Amino acid sequence: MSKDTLEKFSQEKCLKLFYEMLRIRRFEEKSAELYSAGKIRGFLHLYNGEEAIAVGVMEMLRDEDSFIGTYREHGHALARGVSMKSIMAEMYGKVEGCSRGRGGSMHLYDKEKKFYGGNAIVGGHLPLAVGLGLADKMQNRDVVTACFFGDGAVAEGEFHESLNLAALWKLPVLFVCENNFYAMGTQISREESQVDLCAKASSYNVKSVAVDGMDILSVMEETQKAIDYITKNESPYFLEFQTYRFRAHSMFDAELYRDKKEVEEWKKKGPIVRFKKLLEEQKWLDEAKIKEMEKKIATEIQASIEFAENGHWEPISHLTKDVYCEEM
Amino acid sequence: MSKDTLEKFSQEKCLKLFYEMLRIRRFEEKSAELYSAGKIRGFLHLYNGEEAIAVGVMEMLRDEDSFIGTYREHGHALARGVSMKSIMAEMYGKVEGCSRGRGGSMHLYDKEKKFYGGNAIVGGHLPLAVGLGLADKMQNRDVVTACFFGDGAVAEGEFHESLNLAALWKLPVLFVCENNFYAMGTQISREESQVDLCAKASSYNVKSVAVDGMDILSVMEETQKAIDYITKNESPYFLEFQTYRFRAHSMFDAELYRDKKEVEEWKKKGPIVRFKKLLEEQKWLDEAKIKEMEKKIATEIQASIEFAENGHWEPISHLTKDVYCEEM
Amino acid sequence: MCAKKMTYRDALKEAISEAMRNDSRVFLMGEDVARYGGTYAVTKGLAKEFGEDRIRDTPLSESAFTGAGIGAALGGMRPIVEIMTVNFSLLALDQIINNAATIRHMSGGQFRIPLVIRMATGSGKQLAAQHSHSLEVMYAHVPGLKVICPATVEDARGMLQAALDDPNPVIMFEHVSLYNMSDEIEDNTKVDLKSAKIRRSGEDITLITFGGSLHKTLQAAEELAAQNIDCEVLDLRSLRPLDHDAILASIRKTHRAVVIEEGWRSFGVAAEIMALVMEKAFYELDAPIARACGVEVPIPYAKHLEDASVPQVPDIVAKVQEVLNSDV
Amino acid sequence: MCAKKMTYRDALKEAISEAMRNDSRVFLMGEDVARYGGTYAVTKGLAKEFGEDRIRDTPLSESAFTGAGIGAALGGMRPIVEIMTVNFSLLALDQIINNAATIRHMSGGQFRIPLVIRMATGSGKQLAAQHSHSLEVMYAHVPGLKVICPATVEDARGMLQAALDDPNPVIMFEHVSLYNMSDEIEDNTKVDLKSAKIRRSGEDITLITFGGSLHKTLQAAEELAAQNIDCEVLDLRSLRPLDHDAILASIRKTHRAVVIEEGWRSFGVAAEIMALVMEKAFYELDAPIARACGVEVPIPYAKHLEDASVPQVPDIVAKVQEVLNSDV
Ligand SMILES: Cc1ncc(C[n+]2csc(CCOP(=O)(O)OP(=O)(O)O)c2C)c(N)n1
Ligand SMILES: Cc1ncc(C[n+]2csc(CCOP(=O)(O)OP(=O)(O)O)c2C)c(N)n1
Ligand SMILES: [Mg+2]
Ligand SMILES: [Mg+2]
Repeated sequence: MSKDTLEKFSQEKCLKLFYEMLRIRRFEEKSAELYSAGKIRGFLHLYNGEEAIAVGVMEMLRDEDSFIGTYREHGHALARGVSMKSIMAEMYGKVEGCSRGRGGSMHLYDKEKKFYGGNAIVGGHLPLAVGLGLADKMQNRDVVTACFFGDGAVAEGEFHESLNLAALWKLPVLFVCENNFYAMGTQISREESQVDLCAKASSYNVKSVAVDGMDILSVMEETQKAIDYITKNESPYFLEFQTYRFRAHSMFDAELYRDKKEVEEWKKKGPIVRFKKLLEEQKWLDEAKIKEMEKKIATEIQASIEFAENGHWEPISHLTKDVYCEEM
Repeated sequence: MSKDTLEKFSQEKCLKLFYEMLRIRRFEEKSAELYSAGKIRGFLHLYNGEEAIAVGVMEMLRDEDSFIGTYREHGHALARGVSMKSIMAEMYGKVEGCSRGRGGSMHLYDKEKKFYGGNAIVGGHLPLAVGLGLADKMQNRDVVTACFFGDGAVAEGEFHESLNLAALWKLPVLFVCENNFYAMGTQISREESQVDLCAKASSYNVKSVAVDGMDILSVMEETQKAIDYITKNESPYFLEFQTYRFRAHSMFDAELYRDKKEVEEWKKKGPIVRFKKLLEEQKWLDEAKIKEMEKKIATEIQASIEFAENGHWEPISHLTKDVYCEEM
Repeated sequence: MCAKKMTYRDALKEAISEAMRNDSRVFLMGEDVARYGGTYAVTKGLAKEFGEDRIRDTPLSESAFTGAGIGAALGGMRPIVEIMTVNFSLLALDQIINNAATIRHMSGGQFRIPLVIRMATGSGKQLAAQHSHSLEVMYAHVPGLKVICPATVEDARGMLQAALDDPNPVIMFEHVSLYNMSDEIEDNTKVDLKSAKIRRSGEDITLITFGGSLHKTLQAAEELAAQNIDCEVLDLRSLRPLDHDAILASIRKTHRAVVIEEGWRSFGVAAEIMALVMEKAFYELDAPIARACGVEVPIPYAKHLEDASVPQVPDIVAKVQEVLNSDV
Repeated sequence: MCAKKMTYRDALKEAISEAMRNDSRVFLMGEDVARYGGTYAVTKGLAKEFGEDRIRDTPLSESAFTGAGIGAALGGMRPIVEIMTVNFSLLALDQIINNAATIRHMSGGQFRIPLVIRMATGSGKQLAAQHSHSLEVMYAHVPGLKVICPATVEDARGMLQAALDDPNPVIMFEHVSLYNMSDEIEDNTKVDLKSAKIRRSGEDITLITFGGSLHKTLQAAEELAAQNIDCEVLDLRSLRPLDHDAILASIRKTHRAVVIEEGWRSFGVAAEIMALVMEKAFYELDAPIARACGVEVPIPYAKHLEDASVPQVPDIVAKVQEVLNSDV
């Protein structure tokens, strides 16, 4: 993370990026609280520590680009501009939620934003991304589909099949691996015989690069390169963002498998503290500005909670609505 | 295929190898005839052209080693010493068959010979090989499991998952890819974004080497190296044998997808003609010896047919026997 | 209207090519559908007319290409995915159940998945246990899918047309024994995806069946007619939705029934029909409904054992006689 | 004999550790079973006693590690494979159906596969459509497998013990609502894998159920007792084999029944029970058997919708009343 790169972006843009990361962080913290309070239920997977990836990638994607992700997708939805209210309402299970309360935290969707969902079968959405890319290619649309997934997904057969298909058919898919070095309690070296994930992607002849996922400027730069490459070469691209999840895997995880010290070390390298430091050195950011941001975020979060609290339960008589699509 | 290598082996051994390849070839030719005559039914996948692999690998495997293969496995069974009679009877569907007539051509099994079957789900037996290796490792047995599969299987998710598991757990599995450049009608370049299959295997940190699978001496040499490596390093190994199938994929295949010329070119490089030439140059083999071999083979095949013809149909009352195992 | 004679295979081909001519969003993918001409030759010649982009050969990766079909449908295409046989479709079942069947409902109705997945099913070709099963019931169990089993040439075309017009994922089963069957059919016949059809009207007993068993059932009905037993034969055509009205109407007329299917007996299709009638027309029954189903065994290779594994004409005749004799 | 109180979770753990102490061939593998302590904490602490070789964390690759379990069983081990939930088991279904269930029969009885596959099933934790389903019936349909659903603490231990003593592949379903349930159980209780059990004796009607629904059913029976309706509650325990005798004996006693299950209604477990009774005890029925099953919908996240998706106590009570009122 260097000043040189920083200077490629305006102060305004940088503050916006910082704001977006902070906004996700605070949203996640509040979600954890609401989980403890019993307002949010089911599985809740928080994004703390990984904010630079969603914010950085979304910043570079164009409105016409599609994306799809995992159950750890609040950050992506927020960064893309899915309304916080509809996300919160979704986690409350209200009909005003972005999936009408049927999906919950793991299954946010937003067709308008071209968000094809939070998916909760690890690896299961990679073939969908391939299909979205295929549809774009066959319809001659200049669209990239970004597909987010974790290091754990790389071990699944669907990773293998999907990368091969995307490369073979030269599809405009951006594979974004959020490598936080753990799949639940399994450290990557106990999950992968080859921990260099780019070497894996290369074995399909997919261009790939490993990036410091804690550095939002690198995330953006490399994402831009990837999108340019995809567009120019009509080929997929694999980005490995190295990052870390600061919190437990889900709200059920006692974190027996890793050292508190390891977590603390990573926190020092967190995307928000590092970017904050850089912006402060640049004199683009100060405590007053942060305070103002915090206030704005708190207000937005509060409004989203009120929206969710005031939301409605879908009538039980609608339970089987939309199992099928009635008209073409 | 060089004289130097040849000299590492005795004349006797070389004649035996030649004999084994010829035996498989003649057996396959007869099987095709019997298929046309309606004696053999279902799917029949012939091994013509690929004989050097089964014969060479089996020559190096020790009695205690296990193996498992695909539906194209007559050659492996014969080379391992599964009785030709029981194979023929199996293809006739008789109870004297090596699978009691329940498996047919695609599902030869022989527990005595540690043959865990012909499997007809492409890629589906790779996890079984991993498990066999795991059992050997956990029971401290000095055993290698050889797993034969085609280039087509490499695209399946189970290839990916199995290679990763075998490498991660350091299991004594010899992955033998019989790359005949086609999966049914699909040429490898239309199946794999990366056609260098060793590059794929390497991406799991599995040691791998590509070998001329039409050269039985190379097959043996490389197999021996692989077994030594597996035993010494307690690690899997990947052998890619490049070969060609001289006949159609199965008896239903009209071969619309490849040129007759291509087939003819490969036939010139066939494992039997080439080895014959070398042995003749060495003066180890002549027409008289070949004639003698042919006669012996013809006699054995004829005996196997008689055995099969005289075999019995399993009584229908036994149909559901062995769906479950009754005692421990 | 004008009638023409064609095979089941050609009826499918006609539906596909017509749809492809009329709608550029329709395309077909699967293993060996283009250059090889299709395992069961349904797509033979189509690549020539439509190109290899729209008749698209896939690698052996059932999960990814089925998932890509789902993704392409999400992306606005109207894909037809061909999976060689239902046995291999197990590799794609995660995609079909966890994605195709759920995404619409789980997203609160935002997305539609207009996808047709075709696969061969059933026994009769001595292909043994990994190629011969009838797993239709597994799909019929899943809300979010439509499941159809055309048993006639007219339905092969008409139901595939209707499936291509449907905005939901439709799983279509083609019994391997039907492809060569030929019949004269009218132009412009319309079929829906929910109506069962009476194939033979009768007074004494209703024979309920679908797919490959229809023709054996009709033959049994002929034989029974010679014994003065007047059978009504009801072809279910669609398993999901199941045409309750047609089943109940026929039961109210004949008061007796036998259900015939190739699938394994326990927890099979027949059980649902019997349960339905018990719930809705219990007091209409003059005798308990009987079922003639597949024997609970992995289907063996040997012809006599394979034949004994699934209901044949004499089994159906015997079941009918049994039911008629059990009358109170 | 001495009794002790323990949870369902600990009962499973006891069966596992006992078997591992007594038999060095027993080992357990699955995702996050060792370091994380098991998703549902069943294996917590076991790695400490038995080491990470025998309590073996696997990568995310359901197909390969399940297949490796089958292979290890072929190789003489007695593996326990833990798949986190039945929803993910679809990724391993090819291995289970095409290999585990067929190899013994297809090889003419040469091999045995003493394998236990454990998985969580069911809803109630607001985990939405990709984590909440009950797909037991898909497994129950398959010959070659045994399928068990222990519903009590005693059965958790006893049936797992029996499964570990069985030479066949056994699929064991653990309903997520049961893990925390605790009960006093005797030492040395023996359970087999084929007998259903009467959990409450009664005269008026039989409630047939299994797994997580047992406790709701017992509660409904209590409520009905207050209305002077005397229910017999039959816990199936095993779905394959299904205890025909126990079902029929109870029907012959009460002449009425309701079947309760969480799985989707059509083509579910209940249908088979109804079909069986129709075949074997039709004339014993005083009223049609009714079923209280899961609604045909991908299970939604919101609590009220999730609850409405599966039968609850009032639904069971209502069904019983309905059946009793429908008496002729
Ligand atoms: C097919 C499948 N297997 C197992 C699980 C349970 N599970 C949920 S998340 C997870 C770990 C995934 O790790 P990774 O892909 O690295 O993503 P992260 O959670 O670290 O973001 C597991 C094992 C699942 N949801 N799907
Ligand atoms: C999972 C699965 N998909 C498809 C098939 C149909 N099929 C049988 S063999 C084959 C080609 C396999 O090619 P390869 O692995 O190269 O082996 P080869 O036949 O060339 O020896 C296909 C597609 C199958 N048996 N299993
Ligand atoms: Mg991770
Ligand atoms: Mg091949």
